[in-house]
Amino acid sequence: MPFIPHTDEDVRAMLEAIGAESIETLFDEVPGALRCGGLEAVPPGMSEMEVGRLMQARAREDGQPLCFIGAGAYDHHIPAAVWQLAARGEFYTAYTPYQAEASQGTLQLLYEYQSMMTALTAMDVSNASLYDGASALAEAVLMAVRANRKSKSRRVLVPRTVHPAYRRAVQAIVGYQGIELLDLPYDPAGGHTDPAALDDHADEDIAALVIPQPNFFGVLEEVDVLTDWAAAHGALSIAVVNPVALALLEPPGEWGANGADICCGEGQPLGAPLTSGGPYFGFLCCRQSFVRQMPGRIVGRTVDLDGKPGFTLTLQAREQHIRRSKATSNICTNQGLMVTAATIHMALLGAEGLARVAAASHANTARLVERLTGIEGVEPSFDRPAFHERVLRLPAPVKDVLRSLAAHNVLGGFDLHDDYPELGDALLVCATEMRTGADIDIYYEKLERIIRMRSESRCPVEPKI
Amino acid sequence: MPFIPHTDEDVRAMLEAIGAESIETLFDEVPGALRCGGLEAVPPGMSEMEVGRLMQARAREDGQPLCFIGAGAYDHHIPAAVWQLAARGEFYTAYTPYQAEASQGTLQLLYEYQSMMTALTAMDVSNASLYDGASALAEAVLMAVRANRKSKSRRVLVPRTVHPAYRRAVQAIVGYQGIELLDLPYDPAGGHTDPAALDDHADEDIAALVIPQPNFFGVLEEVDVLTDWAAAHGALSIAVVNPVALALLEPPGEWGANGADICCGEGQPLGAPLTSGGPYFGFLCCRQSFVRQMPGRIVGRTVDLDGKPGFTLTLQAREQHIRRSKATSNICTNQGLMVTAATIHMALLGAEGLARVAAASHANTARLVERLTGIEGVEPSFDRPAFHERVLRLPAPVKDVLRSLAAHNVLGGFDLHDDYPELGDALLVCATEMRTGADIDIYYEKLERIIRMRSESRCPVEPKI
Amino acid sequence: MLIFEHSRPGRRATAQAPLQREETPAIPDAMRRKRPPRLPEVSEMQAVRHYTRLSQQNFSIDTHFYPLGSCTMKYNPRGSNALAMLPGFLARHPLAPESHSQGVMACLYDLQEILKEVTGMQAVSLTPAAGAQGEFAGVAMIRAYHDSRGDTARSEILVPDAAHGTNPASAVMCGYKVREIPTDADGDVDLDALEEALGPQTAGIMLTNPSTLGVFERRIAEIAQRVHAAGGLLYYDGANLNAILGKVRPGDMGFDVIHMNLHKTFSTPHGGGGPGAGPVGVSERLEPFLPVPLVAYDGDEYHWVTEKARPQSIGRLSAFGGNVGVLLRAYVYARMLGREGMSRVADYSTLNANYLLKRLTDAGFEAAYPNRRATHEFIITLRREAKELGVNTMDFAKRLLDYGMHAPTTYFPLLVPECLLIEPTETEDPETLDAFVEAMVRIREEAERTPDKVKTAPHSLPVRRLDDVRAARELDLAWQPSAAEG
Amino acid sequence: MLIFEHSRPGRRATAQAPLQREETPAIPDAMRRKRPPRLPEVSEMQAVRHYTRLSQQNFSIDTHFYPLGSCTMKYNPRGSNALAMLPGFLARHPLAPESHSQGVMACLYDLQEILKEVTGMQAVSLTPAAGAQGEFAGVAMIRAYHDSRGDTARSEILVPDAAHGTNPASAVMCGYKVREIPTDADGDVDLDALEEALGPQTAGIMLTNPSTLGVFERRIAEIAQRVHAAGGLLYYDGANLNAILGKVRPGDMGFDVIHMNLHKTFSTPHGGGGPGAGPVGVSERLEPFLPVPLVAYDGDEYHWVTEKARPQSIGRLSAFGGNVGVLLRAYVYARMLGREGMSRVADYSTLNANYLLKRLTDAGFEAAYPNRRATHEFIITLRREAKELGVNTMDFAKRLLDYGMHAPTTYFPLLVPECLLIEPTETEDPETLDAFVEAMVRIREEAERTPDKVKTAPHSLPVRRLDDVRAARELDLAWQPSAAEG
Ligand SMILES: Cc1ncc(COP(=O)(O)O)c(C=O)c1O
Ligand SMILES: Cc1ncc(COP(=O)(O)O)c(C=O)c1O
Repeated sequence: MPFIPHTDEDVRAMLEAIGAESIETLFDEVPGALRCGGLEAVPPGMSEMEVGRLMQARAREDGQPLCFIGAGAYDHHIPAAVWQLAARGEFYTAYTPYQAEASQGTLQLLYEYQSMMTALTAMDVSNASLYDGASALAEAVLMAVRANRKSKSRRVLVPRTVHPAYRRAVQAIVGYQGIELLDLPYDPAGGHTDPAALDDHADEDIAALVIPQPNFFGVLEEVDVLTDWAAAHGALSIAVVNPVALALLEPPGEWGANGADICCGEGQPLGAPLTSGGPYFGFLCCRQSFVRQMPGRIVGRTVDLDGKPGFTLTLQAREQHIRRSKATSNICTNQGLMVTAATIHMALLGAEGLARVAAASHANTARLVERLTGIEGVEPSFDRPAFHERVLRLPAPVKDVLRSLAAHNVLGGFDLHDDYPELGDALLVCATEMRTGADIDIYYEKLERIIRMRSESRCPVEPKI
Repeated sequence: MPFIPHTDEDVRAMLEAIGAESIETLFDEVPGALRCGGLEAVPPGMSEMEVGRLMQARAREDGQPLCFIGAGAYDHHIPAAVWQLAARGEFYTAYTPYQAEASQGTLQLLYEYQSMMTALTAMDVSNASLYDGASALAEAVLMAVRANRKSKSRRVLVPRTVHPAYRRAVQAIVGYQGIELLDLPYDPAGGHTDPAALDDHADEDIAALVIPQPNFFGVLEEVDVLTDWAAAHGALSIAVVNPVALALLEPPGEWGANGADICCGEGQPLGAPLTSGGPYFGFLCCRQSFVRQMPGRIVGRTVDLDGKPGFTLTLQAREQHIRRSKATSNICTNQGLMVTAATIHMALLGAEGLARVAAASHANTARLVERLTGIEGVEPSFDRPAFHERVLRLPAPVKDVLRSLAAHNVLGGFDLHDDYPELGDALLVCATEMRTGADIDIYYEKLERIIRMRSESRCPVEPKI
Repeated sequence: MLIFEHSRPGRRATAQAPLQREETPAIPDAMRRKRPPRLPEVSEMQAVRHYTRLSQQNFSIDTHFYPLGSCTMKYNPRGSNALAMLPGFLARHPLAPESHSQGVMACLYDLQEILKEVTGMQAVSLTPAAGAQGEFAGVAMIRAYHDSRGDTARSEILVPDAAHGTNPASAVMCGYKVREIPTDADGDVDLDALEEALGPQTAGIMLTNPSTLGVFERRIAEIAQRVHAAGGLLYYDGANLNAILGKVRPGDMGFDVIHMNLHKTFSTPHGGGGPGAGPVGVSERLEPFLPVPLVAYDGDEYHWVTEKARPQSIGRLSAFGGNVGVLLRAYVYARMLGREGMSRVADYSTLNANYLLKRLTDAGFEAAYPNRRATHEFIITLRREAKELGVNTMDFAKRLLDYGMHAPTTYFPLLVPECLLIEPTETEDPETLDAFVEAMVRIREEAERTPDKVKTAPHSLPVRRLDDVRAARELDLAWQPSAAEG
Repeated sequence: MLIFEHSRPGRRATAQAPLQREETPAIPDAMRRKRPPRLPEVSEMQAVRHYTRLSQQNFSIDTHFYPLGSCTMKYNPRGSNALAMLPGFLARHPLAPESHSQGVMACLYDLQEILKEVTGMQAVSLTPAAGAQGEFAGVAMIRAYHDSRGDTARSEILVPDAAHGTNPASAVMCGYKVREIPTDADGDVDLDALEEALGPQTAGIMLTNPSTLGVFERRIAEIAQRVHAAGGLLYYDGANLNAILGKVRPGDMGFDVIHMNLHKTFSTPHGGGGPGAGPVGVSERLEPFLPVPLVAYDGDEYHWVTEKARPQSIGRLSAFGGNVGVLLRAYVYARMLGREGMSRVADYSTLNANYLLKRLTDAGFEAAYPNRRATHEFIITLRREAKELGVNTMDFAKRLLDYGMHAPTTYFPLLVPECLLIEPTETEDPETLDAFVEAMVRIREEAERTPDKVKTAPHSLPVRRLDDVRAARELDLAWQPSAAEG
């Protein structure tokens, strides 16, 4: 019996101690009519070796394509130490540190994490993680609406330059609480939120303004102006940032005159592998004054009976297990292990290492764009400065081009057509520090050929894979 | 500076404390004429990411062929837990447990290992590892010559059924000490050492007789007869065994009337990955009375100042760091981490698990042989019972056949031609529990086609890879 | 010592970032940060040593008995970890095309099918990231269902008073009011109170069965029938599925929607607080509302099912498809258990719980529901010890740590005073259970003879008892460099 | 508790072996074992928990300062581990054809080239499994060389009295007699004694430089010249290569043959006692004798060089090619360091050693060679403390463990009384070195005030001081079931 230690003799002795005839007897309170059959649709058990064979075959099946997709998940180098440490049993198989004295490892690490995130964002406090970037933004929106004493409204301004999947998730999560999300348009030339677009809302009661940096197009927003607008109009500002970009960019805590109020984002670039989209983690920071409105776990430093410093979960009165229907959120299990990895990742990279990763990703994307725009008909869609993603306009339907590229094992980027039809044949590309010059050359050659053959109106061979 | 923590300020302060002007000053005792240049042939440093890219490409380059080679290294399932535990920093980065109190983890584990090996072999004592199976046999031979009080000779009988690489390594290692290794022939029908062959040596003074089980051909030897012969002729018996086979086979400690005197072998099948031949580990067990002649580390259980049980290296007076030129061996660093893995491996498998692995490997090889001998001209070379390897005679030069198979990503076995030319076109094959029926079918199909096309005298296409 | 305290300006783990810093002239100065963030500056070895040593300060499944009730802290197979971390799985971008995703999609599809079978539900979505997100999704589907029928007056979700805090919190996030239903003396839902609460305003009820009181709700069929009769739907909180896996299925009990905690029943690791995975399963009428993405199979290839094919979906709960790495671990576990392994989970977790309950009550501890079978967990109350000896449940819990055992869940559910909710799980051996009983007995003896020893426990851990009040009052939530360090 | 004590008949980690036991009718009964071996019978979790907890009882580089002289206990990059464990490398059978081995052979070839360059030797064989096997191979090549010239009367190897025990032991394994050469007061070889020892019987000399006394042999050129003049060859024990990497090369010093300890200088892990790798490098005249296999490159493909191409080879030292997994780790390390990183190793290991020596002597400890620079390691002698306070080196060593530091090497080399051989390595930060000095000073204070505390140390480890004498006298080398258990 895999994972069950009981011997026949154990079972006999235990049943005798209980005074039950059989294990079956222990289920005598379950109405017989409800008992289920043999779960025929579940395949029979396998040994680890057999499952291993299956999983290896499946993992191989998807190949190792050359990836130029970003769009919210980024292929950065993760030091080997990160997961060799995070997978240590003591981190991997512990739970939420309810018994603080027996969980100082996790708790101190979380305190260090909070300290690193506040350093990176220049915010006062951080929680210990949320599910992912999108749900973190949803929680930030809920938190802003709760925390904003100046506004009675439940209206939140969300630029269209915010990741479309984030906007959808926020809508799904906050929609039932009567919160209204209002689109803010972007400047078609710059790809950034035109501060002038805010004029339309100057006289409205707005609870919060979301400010992405960089935005979904990779473009850098005018964060100072936007932050100041929010402050001036009684709205809280919610920064949504890429944590790696913050190694180079002005941190939300220093945006505008007084900084952003809340800051959230996707933690994946800090040591989480791509893994098909998760597990990642959402981070959330805010001003000290809003700490009691925060969702999620928070760790504090305190002292023990001897006055020795130690760490514990704190401000639990915000949470569902104490506050139940009045909690700041329903979150319970969060993404602890990912935060463990992120903390080790940040310790290994440091500010300089993170800045080099950011700079290399920026430079690589610039190289990629330069190379690809050398192809007839390929042009950058926007003219404003960007971080490590760029939108390119192609002379052919993006969907077709991506399919052709994929047939050559190149994942060419994210097709913007469904979310931004107004941009035409627009493709979002990204080259992190992991892509080499040779990789970029391969992309160039494939794309050049595909576009050339299309324009010569002969379809390139597209093997079905 | 990778792996060096010093800041400029650290260096300044340290040099000041030392009273040296520069680090260079610290090398002032090295004659200037001897100082070397810039090591131009060493490539410039790389980041972990860059080396990772290189190593991944190289690891991929060698493909994932279907492997039917055994010949001393066996592809068994290794539970995932084994290396996740063995790679824990506390095991991975400790050294020989010279400070016993700070090394109880390693020491207790080694004691458990010794206990498991004595259980498996039915011998009295075990050391804590040697380099590999071949060098363990060399040490066993040296030990036997030292330990044998009844014999003055330095002659050791070594059946030709012992792994040829072992015989070569033993010769290389013991040759300088005047030890003479005498071949014992094998029975051409059975593939085992014919006990009658010993008659030639009945009147000689022989220090030891080596007895492989199973032998290099996979064939089971008449170990009881051989062991008793040695005992009757004043020679010590040295068993060379496959530890997985021992889950099914009579253990050396019970061979013949009184058991073998010394037992050694290759530990790789107990949790070491194939890894191109190493690191593996050699094991060595013996009768209690020979323990002071053993080479290598030995761990003993003792008590601490409070009478609490604990573990420590013992009988160190045998070893080079105490006994120097009179030591039982020059070995110092052994294969500790492999033993760590093997111990965890054996704990996870247990006697029943190991027996299942052995039985499945035996049965798979039987299936393979049955399948392949269905091909015209393919026949088993020997008629005696075997463990999980078999010799097949092919109707074509083995070298050519193996090359053709490899071109189809099948590694068909080990070519016996160089070591046993008298066997003709003989191939040693092995199918552990890791090979499936489908794998065996693939081998069959490829081999059948290669042989058929050869006999139709058309060479199959052999893509160069 | 904090990692920040190992930091020195200019120290670095050089191998871990590009060897040079590239120029970034395209980024305007005004948008750059003025000072680098104050992250630690340490060498690679310092980081490795620091976090290795920190890890050793944790209790965990891999090191300690961890009978934390309602959390199902069972062995997390190392094989699940290894196989979910295969390079091909780790490297897949969430937006990779289906052509390059068939392997991982096959695993997800299979897992959907397995979860459908073991829960008796019609369809499953794997996307929720944890139990609470599954609850949110489930209640949102209830709401979407009522809304889709124009049945918009239903404003209340019923929740038993013993329910986990996430239940009411999730209901509120879906815009519902929460109404608590009391529990009767034997731990079952108070049927009269339920009857009274039901009405046209009832959107549904959230139940855990077995409940968080560690007993099986025997009248579940009747409850289902009454709630349905009132037009409400039944939500099943699957946190306790471990108790009934392969024995009885939420779908067969009459539930319309459920979430499962794969980090409990399917043994994915708890990771010091996550990540988990909280897939939701639904009956036929809720299927259109499932959160996306789902995986479909056309007999030849796997496809993503998105909003396009499911216009009534409650939508997406995260940017991508959920905690795929966790789902893969659960999948490996499910395949290793197989059909026959499922009910063994329930068998042996139930055996362990009943054995431990019996041994504890034999030793004089008080069961909260003495007339009931334990399920996979059970409650004892230390109210007598608290009253007579002045040593409360928290003291027992802390002292257990000194005996090398993680404490059971304390003071939950809230309605049983001085309670310990104890869940040994099926992966523990009886010797360990016996050792737990012995520790409890010895602690009670200590409480009689040297109560201070218990009240000031733990004594053998990296820290002694921590001052929680101070933690909340004098908030210290992030390291600040001392003035000297600037 | 031993793993055997967790065992119960019939308990198993079922997922780890084939689910059924196959029949094996072909194996005759007489050849079968009668009783199954008494291996532990435990569940998967029991094994994981047991070995996780055992591991925590070790000091290691990843947890503690470990200044074990002559052992070069420096940080073992985790990247080396990860990249050597890539599935493609792990799965390669040692007898796989060259067509399926080009990737790994490329790494081995590159490593040969790097080691040639850093040692200044003509050719390198990677096959020896550890330093001692490298020594054996090296001395065997010396012997093969003399033999090949018919120069068979050479019967002696000279070894300084400070040498590591493996040196004389290896020489003896090659059939040589060993003659010890004394050391002068400054730690150099006594040249007069050397001159006297040299003669037609001299096969060669084995030297470590810097020596195990932690000083650089300044007259190495002269020694080389004299030994060569006498017809002997020079063997370099590369255990201390860390001190001179990129600064001075054994080949340039005049050595004919060397071994390197990759588990020291090239930072592969020590693994609780191994595995290591002890490649040998030779000058031109010894090249024909190198142990096989070697890797050659023809500009297009890599090939194995075996006995066939090298008929004069001393042969094979193991069944296959040596510890390839260790070699891959060393290769990754070498590539990360690169050209410029090599001499940094010597720079910073020397800086750390000299700093620590200075701070310790400033604090009143006695250097064994006060007139000499420390190399990457150095010796202090506690003879004064032993005499005046009755607290000896072993007591200091054990007490250091309580301070959370592994002890330096004790009582080696044998010729310095009450010595500690201290090797901090380049990967330690100065704060750690300062903490070591502070611990030593405090231990000395304790030795003055409460000597018993030091003499009975350690006090804070899983066990207190162990009885070594009893261990050797009442041998208990394997667990036996008690009579009751049968
Ligand atoms: C009964 C019950 N319901 C719901 C949850 C919430 O699950 P999660 O922590 O995965 O969000 C838990 C887990 O803690 C639980 O025990
Ligand atoms: C000076 C010296 N020579 C030789 C050796 C032997 O090396 P190994 O332990 O790898 O066999 C050592 C290592 O312990 C050593 O320190």
